[in-house]
Amino acid sequence: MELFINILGAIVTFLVAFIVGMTYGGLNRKITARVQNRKGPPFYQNFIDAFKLSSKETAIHHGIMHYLGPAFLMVSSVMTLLIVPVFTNNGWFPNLNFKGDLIFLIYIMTFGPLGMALGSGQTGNPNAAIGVTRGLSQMVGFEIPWVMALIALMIQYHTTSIEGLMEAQAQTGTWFMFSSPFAFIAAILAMFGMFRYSPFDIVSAPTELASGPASENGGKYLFVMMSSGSVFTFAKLTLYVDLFLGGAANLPVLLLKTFALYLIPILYGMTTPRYRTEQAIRWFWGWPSFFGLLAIIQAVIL
Amino acid sequence: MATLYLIFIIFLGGAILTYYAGKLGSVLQDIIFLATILGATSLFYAGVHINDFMSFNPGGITLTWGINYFGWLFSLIVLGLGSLAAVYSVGYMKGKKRRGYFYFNFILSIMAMLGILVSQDLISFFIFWEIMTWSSYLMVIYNGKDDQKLGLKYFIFSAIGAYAMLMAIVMVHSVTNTFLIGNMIEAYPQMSLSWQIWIPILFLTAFGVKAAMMPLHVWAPGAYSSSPMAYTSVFSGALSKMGIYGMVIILVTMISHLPQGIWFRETLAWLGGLTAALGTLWAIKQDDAKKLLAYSSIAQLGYIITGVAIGTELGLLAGLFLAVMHALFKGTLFMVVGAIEKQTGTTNFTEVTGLIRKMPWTFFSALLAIIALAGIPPLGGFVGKWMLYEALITSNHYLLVILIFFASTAAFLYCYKFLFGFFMGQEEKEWEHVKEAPATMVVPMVLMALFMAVLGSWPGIILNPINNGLVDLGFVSTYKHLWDTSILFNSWGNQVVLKPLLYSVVAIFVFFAIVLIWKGFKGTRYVSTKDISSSGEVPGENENLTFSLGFAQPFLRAVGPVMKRQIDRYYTEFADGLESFFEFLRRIYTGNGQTYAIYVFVFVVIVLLFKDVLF
Amino acid sequence: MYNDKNSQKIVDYIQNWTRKHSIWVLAYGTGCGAIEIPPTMTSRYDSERLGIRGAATPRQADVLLITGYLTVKTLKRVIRVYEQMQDPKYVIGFGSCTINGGMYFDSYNTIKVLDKYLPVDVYINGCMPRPEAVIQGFVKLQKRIGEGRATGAKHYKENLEWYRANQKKIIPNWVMPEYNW
Amino acid sequence: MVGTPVLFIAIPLLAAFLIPLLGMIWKELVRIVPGLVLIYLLILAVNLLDHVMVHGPIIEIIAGWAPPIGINLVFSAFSGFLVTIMIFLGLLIWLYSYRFKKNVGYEPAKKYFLLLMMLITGSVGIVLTGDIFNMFVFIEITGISAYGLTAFYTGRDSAEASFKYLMLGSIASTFLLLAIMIIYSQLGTLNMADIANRIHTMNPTYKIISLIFFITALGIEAEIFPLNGWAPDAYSEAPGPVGAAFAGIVVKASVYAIIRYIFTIFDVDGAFNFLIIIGMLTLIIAEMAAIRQEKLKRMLAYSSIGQMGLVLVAFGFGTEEGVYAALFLMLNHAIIKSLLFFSGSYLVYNSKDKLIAEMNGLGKKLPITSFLFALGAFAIIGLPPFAGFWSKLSVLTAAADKNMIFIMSLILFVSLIELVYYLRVVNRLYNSKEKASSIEVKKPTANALITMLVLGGLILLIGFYPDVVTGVLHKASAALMDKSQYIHNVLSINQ
Amino acid sequence: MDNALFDLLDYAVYGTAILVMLIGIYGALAKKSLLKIVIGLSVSDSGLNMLIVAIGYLKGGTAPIFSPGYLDGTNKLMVDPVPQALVLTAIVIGFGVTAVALALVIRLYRHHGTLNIDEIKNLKW
Repeated sequence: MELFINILGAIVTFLVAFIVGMTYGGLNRKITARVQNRKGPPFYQNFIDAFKLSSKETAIHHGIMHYLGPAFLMVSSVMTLLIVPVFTNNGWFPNLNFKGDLIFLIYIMTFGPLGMALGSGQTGNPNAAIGVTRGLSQMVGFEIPWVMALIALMIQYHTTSIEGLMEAQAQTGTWFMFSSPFAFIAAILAMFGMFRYSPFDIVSAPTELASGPASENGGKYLFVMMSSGSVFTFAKLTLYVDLFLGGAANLPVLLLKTFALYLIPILYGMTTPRYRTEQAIRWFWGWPSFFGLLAIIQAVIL
Repeated sequence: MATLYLIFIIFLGGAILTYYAGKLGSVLQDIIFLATILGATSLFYAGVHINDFMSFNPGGITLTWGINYFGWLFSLIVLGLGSLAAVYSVGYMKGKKRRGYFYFNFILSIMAMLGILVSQDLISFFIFWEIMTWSSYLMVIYNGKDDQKLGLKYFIFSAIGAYAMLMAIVMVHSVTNTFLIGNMIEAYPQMSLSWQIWIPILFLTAFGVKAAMMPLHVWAPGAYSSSPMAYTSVFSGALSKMGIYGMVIILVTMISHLPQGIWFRETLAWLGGLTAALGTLWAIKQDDAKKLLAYSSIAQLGYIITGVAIGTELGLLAGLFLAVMHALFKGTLFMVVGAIEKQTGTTNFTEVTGLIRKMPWTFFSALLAIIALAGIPPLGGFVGKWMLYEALITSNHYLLVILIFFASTAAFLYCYKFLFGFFMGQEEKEWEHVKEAPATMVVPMVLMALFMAVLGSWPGIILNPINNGLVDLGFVSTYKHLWDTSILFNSWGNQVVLKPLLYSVVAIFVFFAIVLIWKGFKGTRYVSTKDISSSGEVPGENENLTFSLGFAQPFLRAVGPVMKRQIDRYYTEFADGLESFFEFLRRIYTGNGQTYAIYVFVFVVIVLLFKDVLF
Repeated sequence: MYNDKNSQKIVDYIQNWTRKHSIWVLAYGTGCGAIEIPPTMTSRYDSERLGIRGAATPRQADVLLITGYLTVKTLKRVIRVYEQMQDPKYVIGFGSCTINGGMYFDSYNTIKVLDKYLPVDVYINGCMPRPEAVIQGFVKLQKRIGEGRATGAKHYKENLEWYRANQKKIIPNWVMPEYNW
Repeated sequence: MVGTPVLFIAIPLLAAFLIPLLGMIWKELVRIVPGLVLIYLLILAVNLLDHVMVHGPIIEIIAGWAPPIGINLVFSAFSGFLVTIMIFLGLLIWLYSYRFKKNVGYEPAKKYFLLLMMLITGSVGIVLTGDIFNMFVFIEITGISAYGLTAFYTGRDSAEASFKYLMLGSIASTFLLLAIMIIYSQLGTLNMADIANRIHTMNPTYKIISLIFFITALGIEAEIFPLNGWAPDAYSEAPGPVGAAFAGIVVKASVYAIIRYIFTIFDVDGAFNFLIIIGMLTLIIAEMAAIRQEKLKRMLAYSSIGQMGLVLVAFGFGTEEGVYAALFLMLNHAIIKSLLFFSGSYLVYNSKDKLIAEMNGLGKKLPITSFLFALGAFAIIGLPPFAGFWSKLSVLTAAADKNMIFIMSLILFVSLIELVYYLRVVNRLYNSKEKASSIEVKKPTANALITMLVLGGLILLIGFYPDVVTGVLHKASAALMDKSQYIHNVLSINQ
Repeated sequence: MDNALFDLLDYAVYGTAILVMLIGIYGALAKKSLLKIVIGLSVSDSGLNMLIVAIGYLKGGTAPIFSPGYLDGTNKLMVDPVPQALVLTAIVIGFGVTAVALALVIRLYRHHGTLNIDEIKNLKW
């Protein structure tokens, strides 16, 4: 029975994540438009796009991996979502709660892109493979500061689980954002790469690579990919909130905090032109990693 | 314990019989070969009792044979992988030349590895070590084409290691007057400081060569890629583990009795980390699957070395679990490459592409193996990686863990390259005729792949023997608190529950797969890989659209400075320098008899002048 | 219930509504008219407010925009791209050249009437049409989609042989996969 | 007892001079008689050795004069062991060279076997004798027959090699005679045991000078580094089996002489360290030179020199383990290097200009020979489970017991060099990138093949079951180490 | 005869012997002709033999056979017979070696057409 409730809760969480993620996506477009001094699409534009895509006919496939590629992607984002505690007290939207472990999290986050990469690989479109290698390369870049930040937290509080960190955060009473500022900075900078917004969006460069890994995916495939992206966005933001901003007790607080975090990569991206892959990698291994190092030093000293 | 003798006799006799059976018929040869390996394997597991030792004295040296739990653990790798690879080789070697030679060396290698595991004294350890070395060397020169430098390099490095080990062995002997490993470990803390430093270094050289540790790894890519793939799966999967085995039973055990050993362990762990990082980077650069896997092996062994070297409970568990996993997935991957090589005749990514629909089972095993290699849940590789990270973090190796993390993230690049290069991409007309490999080759691969999947959720199957082995070596009484059959803990008490993870991953995957197939798989139509959106252009039949050259170029550009120089070149330059020095030196022999006579008188005069010093 | 006529109507309505408000245009500049697309898309005229945005590949796109004259060489690619797009899909003929050849009416290597080769849903007149006109065209298309009258693709499928015959007349070396979805 | 030690000298000498006469009766006798003689001697040697192992050394007096005055032969476990090896090797060389090619002329065979028997006589005499001047005579006998054998082929290079050998040999004899005379003028005796007994009364300066002269003289024969200019040439230009004879018989006798002087006769402690120094020098320089050789036989020659250096080093440890190791090395060297020379001869015979570079793919044409060469190469490198491993192990153990870590590492480094050049050859043999060769393959004859197989079998036997020799080796080394027993045994022979 | 002179003569014998040896060695080491080298070796051999005999010489001794002086008791001193015996052997050996050497020289000359040892260097390194 408990399991059933948990599964139900997971599904609800998924739906919320989907909706929130989609809305954030739409808001992103809207804000971008406002920054560029235009009206922009309505904030629900992403929903329209998603439904349109799902209603579009999908008449072809390039083989089984191509067919299932988006499912791999979805596994990754939903698993991430399930591991990240959405609310501090788990009263609402309980998820399956695997005692979310950070190392596991890092790895499950890469599961999807790799599965997707296989799918796009099977299409035989060279652009897709190029995009994938760019994405993977960039991942090597941003994972370093990201892991540094996480490790700094882990060694400071002697736990590798998200819940453990949240408890530690609750006990100290200070958000890690303030008690471990360097880790926070490193993690935020890594987040730029994770979201693949503007300076780091060479992976799916539309005109150069014809949107890269997604280039052969339309219709349903793209719909699943899009929803996966939305869920993933929400999961990642929640993770950041849990880790650095003291978690959230209820939905409004959660939305507030996540949106505040979400603004950072968006606003940075709007003002920064695209990096080449190696530039992006070097960027991540520069200041972000330096902050990560500072974070570790701080954690060791404390 | 006479069973052990019997096993070795079966191996030796089987090797010779197999060699000569080739004249009677290839089927008979296959049967004898399989019977030897499988028979000895089953005899080993049926008839050999653990912790039952026997001694004998050839040449006045006491040799002790017997197997303990730790050896038994590695015997799983050696014999398990060996048996599967043997079945595989029957398919692989069909229609190839020099089968007798191959089988002979194959059996001898397996025998030597088993011998290493059963020897409880350093001399028989060394003897089997060397048998292993030269039998694998003979395998490396199996092709006999352009490979001579590779084989030579392998042998020279092995010899450097072996001689270092021999030196350490006799040094130990001069102190303890026995060759028993146990006595050596007991005597080690009482030795003088310089010996305490030198002996581990010498042993490390030996094991480091076999385990392809960083400055000593340069033989590995060539040797792995030039021996027949059926053997390379054993070579990389099991034979390199002997280095790890030696490290654990000798180095780690020895050092753990000594407080100053921390320095050594740190050095070793860092060497492991560097090996992992550099191995990964070079693997990304390779265009040949064999080379890629060879470098990947180096990198993976780096993780294992790191895990073993940090020497904490979790670290040892992680290292050894990774060792087992590496045997499984690298064995599988080399078999995959072998199957592809057999079916297509090449292993170059730039040549062969789009095999997924032609060799689905091979692809399936390659996929699982790659997932395990990359350490992605829910397969077994993740368990090892997780334990390694946790071990590193909980034992305060903060920078090392980042290095390791970098390596394993970058590993995704070559993992993807491997799968993409062979199975994805354009399905060229050139490879239209390619068919799935024969059953004897596919079955071992798929079996191993499935076993990896099982280990991902029930790692206790392997962790239990590891635990027994470590207890046997005299480490802390039990590690049971670190894992349950499918739950892992770190020493801070955090845990990962594997089974529900598997279930939920499968459930989510199935759900979305159904969503995708909702209107029916039939509703969609397969289109060939020529039918892609390439700016409206219709790719011609012979137009190669596959992206395979300069695969991860941006990444390689980013890490360019690190890869500017190969360690290989330093060795080559050193060797060239030595040779030219030798060339200079041999001109002492001028060829003029008179000069030689003058040498005699010069010698006499010098000795007479210095006679007070000399005598 | 799925096959119920009324519910089907509702579904159709919703689908048409979403399609109408989410038009992904394949950025495929065939002729000089492509220069008018950037102002249409960017701040000044901001077509995104109508849900119109670019799509990188034919697999994702809804609308094929033929921007101006079409040379014979380009026609082949355009046909290929069109056939790779997934249903529902629409074609907009952009500028006079697509209607009757425009200033290239007597050119030896451009096609004159686009409709003979691809089913055009909406023509936009002008040489060049200003962005306002372009947006007007899109709005027109949206309207037709909403009404369910933008059935060019269906027409193309039904009269494939006629279109093929026309296309083959122009394109001498016809090597293309068959169009069969 | 089937005979006395003097037969070891008398019979082959007799046979040597009878060979031309017998050849007049039946030409084939020239080939057969040496074999019979050697078989008999081998039986005798094994029997005597067996006896000696149990009952202690046999001292035989020649011509009825008691030891301090007359000449005596000593067949102890040590010398007996060496004699047995030499005779055994001689037998194998005989078997191998019975017919090297299908048709060998009568004249060359006659000369060859005559000289070979002389060589064996001289070498055995060196080992057996208990008199230093007598040893000089035997050294000269060995020398002259060795010059002859070196110049056996009629080409110009063999004459050159032989001349170099001769030149250094006569310098050696000069020094040897000088050293003998210094001893004699000081002590008035030529008997080894007597000298050993009274050496402490000698003036140290004279003692050391004579020791140096001895070492120089014998060092020339034993291929010690600066004195071994002749060796590579002689090895490479002499017939293959003669190379084996040099490596297995002549040099062993010379090393024996050095060891006898240093261990038994002189009481100079520094001599041991000196042995280590010159041994290491020889080892290192020879192996370094070997790695750059283009010709197989020359490479083997340098390798032999190096091995002898290693033997000297092992002796230089001065401990019983050291002697044991050295004897083991000598035994292995005799077996393995002979195998290498034997099989190498056929490889050289089948390749152009004797170059290693021309040996590509011979493994296919001469499968057994190549396999045996590879076996020998693996064995001499010291790979287990072949014979060479045990001796290398014992050398290293002895070094470690003396705490000579630096020496050990040098030995191992040199072994690495050795490994490299042997493997280069093996790699070439099994390199299938052979050139289109229509040359007829010259297969080994049956007797040669048998010889090589016997040696290969021995390598494997000792490798797998070293107990066959270790007992003898221990006894022999104990016999060498026990100096006072030697003196006592010899001097008390007629009391 | 004067005793001092006799001593001088004694040394002179040693000196001469050593001088002859050195001359021989010089010849063997410095001369380029093969023949001269062989001659040098022989000469040094002779010097050595002289030296050995000189060592065995006893002042005022007679020949080491039952010579008249010894038998009638006028001269009980007899030179040491052993060195002389040894020298006889050494001379024989030296003769043999020289013979072989000359034979080789002939062969070398036949093949190389020269006796210069610097030019006979086919085997080297």
